[in-house]
Amino acid sequence: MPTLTYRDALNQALREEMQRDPDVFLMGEEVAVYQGAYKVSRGLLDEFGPLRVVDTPITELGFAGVGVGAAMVGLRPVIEFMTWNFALLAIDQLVNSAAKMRYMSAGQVGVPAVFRGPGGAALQLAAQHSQAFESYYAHIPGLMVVMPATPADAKGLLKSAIRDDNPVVFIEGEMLYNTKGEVPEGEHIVPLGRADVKRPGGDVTVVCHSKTVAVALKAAEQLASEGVEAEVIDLRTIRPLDQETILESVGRTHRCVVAEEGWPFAGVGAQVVDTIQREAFDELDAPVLRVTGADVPMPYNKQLEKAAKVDPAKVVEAVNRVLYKEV
Amino acid sequence: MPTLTYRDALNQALREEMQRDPDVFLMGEEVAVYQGAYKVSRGLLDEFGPLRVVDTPITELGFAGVGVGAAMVGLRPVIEFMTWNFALLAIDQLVNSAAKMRYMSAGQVGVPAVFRGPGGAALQLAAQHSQAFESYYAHIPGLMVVMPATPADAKGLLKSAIRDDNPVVFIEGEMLYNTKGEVPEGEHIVPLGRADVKRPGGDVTVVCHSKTVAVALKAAEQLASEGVEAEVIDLRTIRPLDQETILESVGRTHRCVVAEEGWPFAGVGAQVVDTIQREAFDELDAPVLRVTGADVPMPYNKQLEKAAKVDPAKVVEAVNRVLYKEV
Amino acid sequence: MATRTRPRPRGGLDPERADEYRGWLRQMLLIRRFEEKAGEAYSLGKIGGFCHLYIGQEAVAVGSLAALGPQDYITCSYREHGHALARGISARAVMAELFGKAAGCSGGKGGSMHLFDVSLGFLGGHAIVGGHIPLATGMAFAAKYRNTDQVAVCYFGEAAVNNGAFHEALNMAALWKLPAIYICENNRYGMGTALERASAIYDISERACSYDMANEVVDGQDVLVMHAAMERAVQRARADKHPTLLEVRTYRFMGHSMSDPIHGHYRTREEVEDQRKRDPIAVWSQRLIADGLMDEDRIKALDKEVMQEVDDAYRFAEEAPDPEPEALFADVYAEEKREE
Amino acid sequence: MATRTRPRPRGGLDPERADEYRGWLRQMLLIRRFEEKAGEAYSLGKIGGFCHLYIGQEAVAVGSLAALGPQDYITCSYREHGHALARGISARAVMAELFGKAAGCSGGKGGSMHLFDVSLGFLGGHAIVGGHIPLATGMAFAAKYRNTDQVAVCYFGEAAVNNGAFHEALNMAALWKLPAIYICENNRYGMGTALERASAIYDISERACSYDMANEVVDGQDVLVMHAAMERAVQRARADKHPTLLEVRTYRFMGHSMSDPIHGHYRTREEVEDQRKRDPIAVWSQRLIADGLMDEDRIKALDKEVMQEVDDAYRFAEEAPDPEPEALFADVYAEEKREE
Ligand SMILES: Cc1ncc(C[n+]2csc(CCOP(=O)(O)OP(=O)(O)O)c2C)c(N)n1
Ligand SMILES: Cc1ncc(C[n+]2csc(CCOP(=O)(O)OP(=O)(O)O)c2C)c(N)n1
Ligand SMILES: [Mg+2]
Ligand SMILES: [Mg+2]
Repeated sequence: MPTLTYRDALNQALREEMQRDPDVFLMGEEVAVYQGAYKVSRGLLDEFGPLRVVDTPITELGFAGVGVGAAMVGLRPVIEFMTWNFALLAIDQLVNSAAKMRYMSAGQVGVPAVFRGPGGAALQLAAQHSQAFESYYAHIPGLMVVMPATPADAKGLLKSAIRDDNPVVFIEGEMLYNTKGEVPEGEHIVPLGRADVKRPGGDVTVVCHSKTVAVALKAAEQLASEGVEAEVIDLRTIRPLDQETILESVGRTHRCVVAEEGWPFAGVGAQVVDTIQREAFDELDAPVLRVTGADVPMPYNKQLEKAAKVDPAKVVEAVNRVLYKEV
Repeated sequence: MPTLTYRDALNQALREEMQRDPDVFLMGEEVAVYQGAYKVSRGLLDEFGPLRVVDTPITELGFAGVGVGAAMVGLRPVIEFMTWNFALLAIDQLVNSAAKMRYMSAGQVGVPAVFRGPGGAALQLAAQHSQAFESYYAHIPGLMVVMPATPADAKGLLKSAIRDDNPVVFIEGEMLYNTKGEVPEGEHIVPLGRADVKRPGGDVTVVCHSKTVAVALKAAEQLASEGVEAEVIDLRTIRPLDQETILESVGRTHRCVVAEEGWPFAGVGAQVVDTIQREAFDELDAPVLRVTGADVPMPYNKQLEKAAKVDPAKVVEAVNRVLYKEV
Repeated sequence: MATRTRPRPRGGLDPERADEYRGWLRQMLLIRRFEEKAGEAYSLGKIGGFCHLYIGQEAVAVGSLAALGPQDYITCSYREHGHALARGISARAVMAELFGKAAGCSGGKGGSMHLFDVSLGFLGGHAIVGGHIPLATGMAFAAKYRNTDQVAVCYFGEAAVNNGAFHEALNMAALWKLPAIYICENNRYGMGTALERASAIYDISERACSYDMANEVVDGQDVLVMHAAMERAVQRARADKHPTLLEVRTYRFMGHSMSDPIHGHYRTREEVEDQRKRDPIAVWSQRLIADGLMDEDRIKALDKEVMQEVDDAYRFAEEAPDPEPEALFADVYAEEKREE
Repeated sequence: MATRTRPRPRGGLDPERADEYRGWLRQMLLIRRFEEKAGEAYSLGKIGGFCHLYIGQEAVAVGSLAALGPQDYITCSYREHGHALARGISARAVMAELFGKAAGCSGGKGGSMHLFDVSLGFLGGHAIVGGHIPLATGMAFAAKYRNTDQVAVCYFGEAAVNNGAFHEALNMAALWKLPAIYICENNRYGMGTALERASAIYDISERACSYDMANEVVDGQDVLVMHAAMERAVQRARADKHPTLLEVRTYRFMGHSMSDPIHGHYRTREEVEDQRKRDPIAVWSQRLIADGLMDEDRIKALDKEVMQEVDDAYRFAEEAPDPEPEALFADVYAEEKREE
C-alpha cells in the first residue's frame, strides 16, 4: 500500500471525488491559484479548472452561504476554511442555514455540502489562531462532525463526507498535514459514525480524536512499559458519536480517560463522560477523567504554549489516577 | 418589597447603573426610539438621550465590535442583541476580540462590556429563532456567562455584570420578561459566580438555570406530593460554575438530575455531569441524568414544539429514574 | 453603472396581454385578502409565532415574479406570504403552513417565516436578516456552474443592505458575473428604524456602485413598472450573465409583524394614511379601468372570487391534521441518517 | 464625495521642518532594518508562528502616524511591526515580543500579530482579517461619547474591504459621524490573491461612496504625500468629526509571511523587481538630498545608527527571560476574577 502524507491523502480524496462526480467543486480562500494555504488542493486547479476550483474573497460568511445555496439546488460543494478559527464568521450559515434547511422545509431541501479545513493549534500562532471548535458544531442537530487522525482515515472519511447527503463539518489538523501513513488506493471508504480502536488494551480506555490520537498512542506505549495496557479509541466522527464502541471498551476496562485538544467547559469530552457515566455507571471503577487544553487563550510564547497543550505525560498521569496508582 | 416583572427589573438595573456611571451606555437594534424590541429599555432614551441609548443598523458583527472597541478604551457598553440567535453573526467579536484582548495584551487592555438579550425559545418562532447557545459562550476562557431566572436575580446580576471588568454574556429569556417577583429597590447586587438554592430538599438534587428553574420548581412540587424532596439549584452564573454549591448538595442527596433548555450534545449539563462524576464519584448512588431540549431544530407546529421542550413531567420522570422508582 | 429611474411606460396597455394584466390584479387581490385573513387568524390564536404581513407591497412580488420562468430560483425573507402565493403555491398550502398543519407547504415545521416549495423553485422564507442573500448567490453560482439559463432571485428589505452578508454576496456575484437579481424592497423601515437612521446613504441602489453592478430604482406601487424593470434585470441575468440590484420603493401598510402596531413610536398615522393613497391594487385597478381592460363590476367579481379562495384555504387549514408526533424527529438528517 | 488623488506637493521642502523630515527617514530606516533582522531571526527559529514583514510599505505607517497626537488610538492588522515602531514602541520591546519574551510589549503572550502598548494608544495587532475595523470604530465612538478631540485610526489591507466587518463598520462611522480614519494599505495582494480577483471594483476608495464618506487615493511610496493626505484626514476627523477612507497604494516587497516566497504562483519576479524601483526609503532619501536637507554620508550614518539600535534590540530580546510559568493562567480575567 502506498505511503502518503495526510495532506496528499486529502488531495487524493478530493481529486477522486471530483473525477467521480461533476457536481463536486472546491471553493475557498487561496484554494486555486495559490494551490491552497496548506497545499491540500495542489494541482486541482490545473486538472479541474477555475469553475470547479474557486478562489474567494476573504468573506467566510459569504462563501459559506454560497456553498449552502449551491448545495440547496443539488451541487456538492466542498467549502474550505483556511482555518476553523475564521469559520466563526460563517457559523451563522452553518447553524442557521445548513443544519436547519432540511428540517424547516420538511425534507424538501437538503444541503449536501462539506465544510473543511484545519482546526486547533499549530505552533505559536497565538490566541486568535489556535482554537478547537468541534464542540460548537457537534452541539448542532443537522450537522455531522468528522475529524480524521490518520492519512488513511483522512482519505476514507473525506470521500464519505463528500458523498453524504448531510452538511458535514470536516476538521483537519495543520500539525497532521505532514504526517505519513499507508493509504489504500482508489475506492477507500471509511463510513461516518464509526470510531476506531487504534490500539487494543484491557486495563483502561483512552478516548481521543484528531491530534490527541497520536498523543494517546505515545502515552499508551509508555504505559505498556509500566505494565498497563491502554485501549486507544479514535472517535473519528464526533457527531454522531459511536457510543457502542466506547461502551463496549469501558465495559471491559472499567476505567476511562478522555483526551481532547480543546477547552474543558462543555467540550466534546464532557459529552463522552456524560454518555459513559449514564450508560455504564455500574461498570465504572473510577471517575472518568479528562485531559484537555489549558482553560486559557493560547499564549504565543513557546514554553507557555507547550504547557497549555495536551501531551503524553498528562494522559499517563490521568490514567494512573483512574487506576488509583501512586506514582 | 415592590413586585416587578423580570423586564422591569432589568430596566431598573440599566437605569440605575446608567445614573451611577456616565461611562455606561446601551447600544443595539431598536433599543432607543422603539423602546426595545421587548421593551426592556423603555424610557431610557428619554432619560439618557441618543448618545447613551443608541439604535444600530442590523449589523450584529459590527456593533458588537463597536462595543468591544469602546470598552477597550474604558467605556462600559451594554450591547443588546435582539435575540442571541442573531449573535451567531457576532460571535467572532465575542470569542476572538472580547475574550482574548486582556490575555493577548498581557493585561494591558480589558473589555468591561456586557452583551445581553433573550436566549432560547419563545412560542412557535421555529428553527432559526429558538436556540439556546449558553454552552458556546461558557466554552470560552475570558468570558463570564450569566443567566438570571427571576426578577430579583435579573436586577442584581445585571448590576454586577455591568460593574464587572470582564466581558459578560448575559442571557435573558423572552418567556421570562413578563414573570413577576419581589425585587429589592436600589443597591441590590447579586454576585457573579454563585448558584442559588431555589428550593431545599434532601432526596435528590435538580440543577437548572434560566427558564428551566420554573420547570424544576413545578416538578419539585409534584415530587413533594409523592413524598420526594428535591433540592432545586439555580446556577445563575454558568461560567464560572459554582461547583461548591452543586457538590455540597449532591453530597447530601447522592442523586442528581440536570435540566437545560438547549440541545444535549456538549451542553452546559454535560459539563455539570462531568464535574459531579469527577468530584463526587463515590457519593453518587445513581448516574446523573439530564433533561434537555429535543435534539432537533425547533419545529413551528405547536404540539411538536411542546414535545421538544423541557417540561415538569420530563424532570419528574428523570428524578424517578435516579431514585430507581418504578412508576 | 449609474442609478436610473425609468419613467412609467407611456401609452395604453397592450390589449393582447389583457389576461396577463388581469392575472396580476387577481394575484394582488389574492395576496391582500389572504393577508387580511391571516391577520384575523393570528388574532384568534390560530396562527402562532411571528407573522409579517405583506399588505401594501403586493405589486413588488406580483410584478417581479411574473417576469420569471419555472426554472428560476427564489429566496425571500420572513415576509414572504405574498411571494409564495404569487409564485403559485396554493392558498391552502400556505395557510395550512401558517396554521402549522401537515398539509402546509413546509409540513407545518417551518411556519410563516419558512415557506418552501421545491417543485416551484421556491427555496424559503429565511428569518436571519441578510442570511439568504449568500444563499441566492450560491444558487446563481449553480446556474453558472451548470451553464443553464436559470436566474436566482433574492428578496430582502432595505435594512438588510447594511449587513455584511449583503456586501460579501453582492461583491462575489459581480466579481463572478452570476445570474442573480437582488430585489431590495425598500419599505422605508426595518422594524421601528427608518432607513435614514440605519444607512449613511438613502439611495440604496447606489450601494451597487461598490460592486459595479447594474441597478435601478423602481416604483414598487405600480405593478407594470415593477414588471418592466424586472424584465430588464432578467434579460441582463439570462443573456448577459450580469447581476442586478433593484431598489424597489414601496411601503408596509401594516405593522412590522402582528405584534407591532400599524403606527407608533416610529411613524405617524398621517404618514401611513398618506401612503395608503397609493395602494398598489387601486393603482392597477384604475389603470385597467382607464384602459378599458376591466370595469368596477368585474373587479368586484374578481375580489369575491379570491375571497372564496381564501375562505376555502382557511377552512382547509383549520380542518387539516397536525403533523404526526414522529415528525418531530424526522428530516433532521437525510433518510439513511435518520436513526442518528 | 468623489475620489480625489492629490498631486505631489510642489516646491521645495520647508527647511524649518528639516528635523521632522529627517526623523521620518530615520523611522523608515529603523523599520526596514528591524524587519530584515526579524526575518533573519525567524529563519534561525528564534521567532515562531506567523511573521508578516512590512518591508516596502514603511512610508505609509511613518507618514500617517506622524500626523497624529499622543491622545489618538491606533489599531492594526497582523502586519504591524512598522506601525508599532513608528508609534514609538521601542525596538527592544517589539523584538522581545517577537521572541516571546516577558519584556515584550505584550509580555510574550501576543507575539508578532498582537503588539500592544496602551500607554501609546497602540491597541493591537489583530489577526482576524477585518475584525479590528469595528474595534477602531468603537474607539472613535468613545471619542465622540466623551467629546474629546481624539481620532481613531485603523490600518488594514485591501483584501479586508470585501469583508462584511468593513461594510458594517464604515456605514456606522459615517452614519454617526465618528472621528475615524480608515487606512487601507493597498499592496495589491491578499496572500496570493490579486485585488482584481477578489474585488468587483479596483478603486478601493470608491467603496466609500456607499457611505458618503470622504476618501482619497494616496501614493503610499512617498512619505510626504502620505503625511499630507493624513493631515487632511485628521483635520476632517478632529475638527469636522467626519470619518475618512484613505486608499493608500503601496507594495509588499517580501512574501505574505515568512513562510511565503517573495514571488511565486501569484506574482512574477519581474513585477517585484519593478516595484522595488520605487522603494519608499530611496524616494525620500533622494528628495531630502535634492532639497539639500541630507547627503549620502549623513544617510549612511543614520543607517548605521539604526542598525546598532536593531542589533541592540536583538541582543536584548535574546537575553531577555521567558515569562514565568504562572503567566499561562494570568490575564484571562480581571484581577479579582483571577482564581476562576
Ligand atoms: C441578523 C438579524 N438581526 C435582527 C433580526 C430581527 N429582525 C427581524 S426583521 C427586522 C427588520 C428588517 O427590516 P427590513 O430588512 O427592512 O425588512 P422588512 O421587515 O421591512 O420587510 C429585524 C431587525 C433578525 N431577524 N436577524
Ligand atoms: C477572517 C480571516 N480569514 C482569513 C485569514 C487568513 N489571512 C491572513 S492574512 C490574509 C490576507 C490579507 O490580505 P490584506 O488584507 O490585503 O492584507 P496584507 O496581508 O496584504 O497586508 C488572509 C487571507 C484571516 N486571518 N482572517
Ligand atoms: Mg424595511
Ligand atoms: Mg494586501
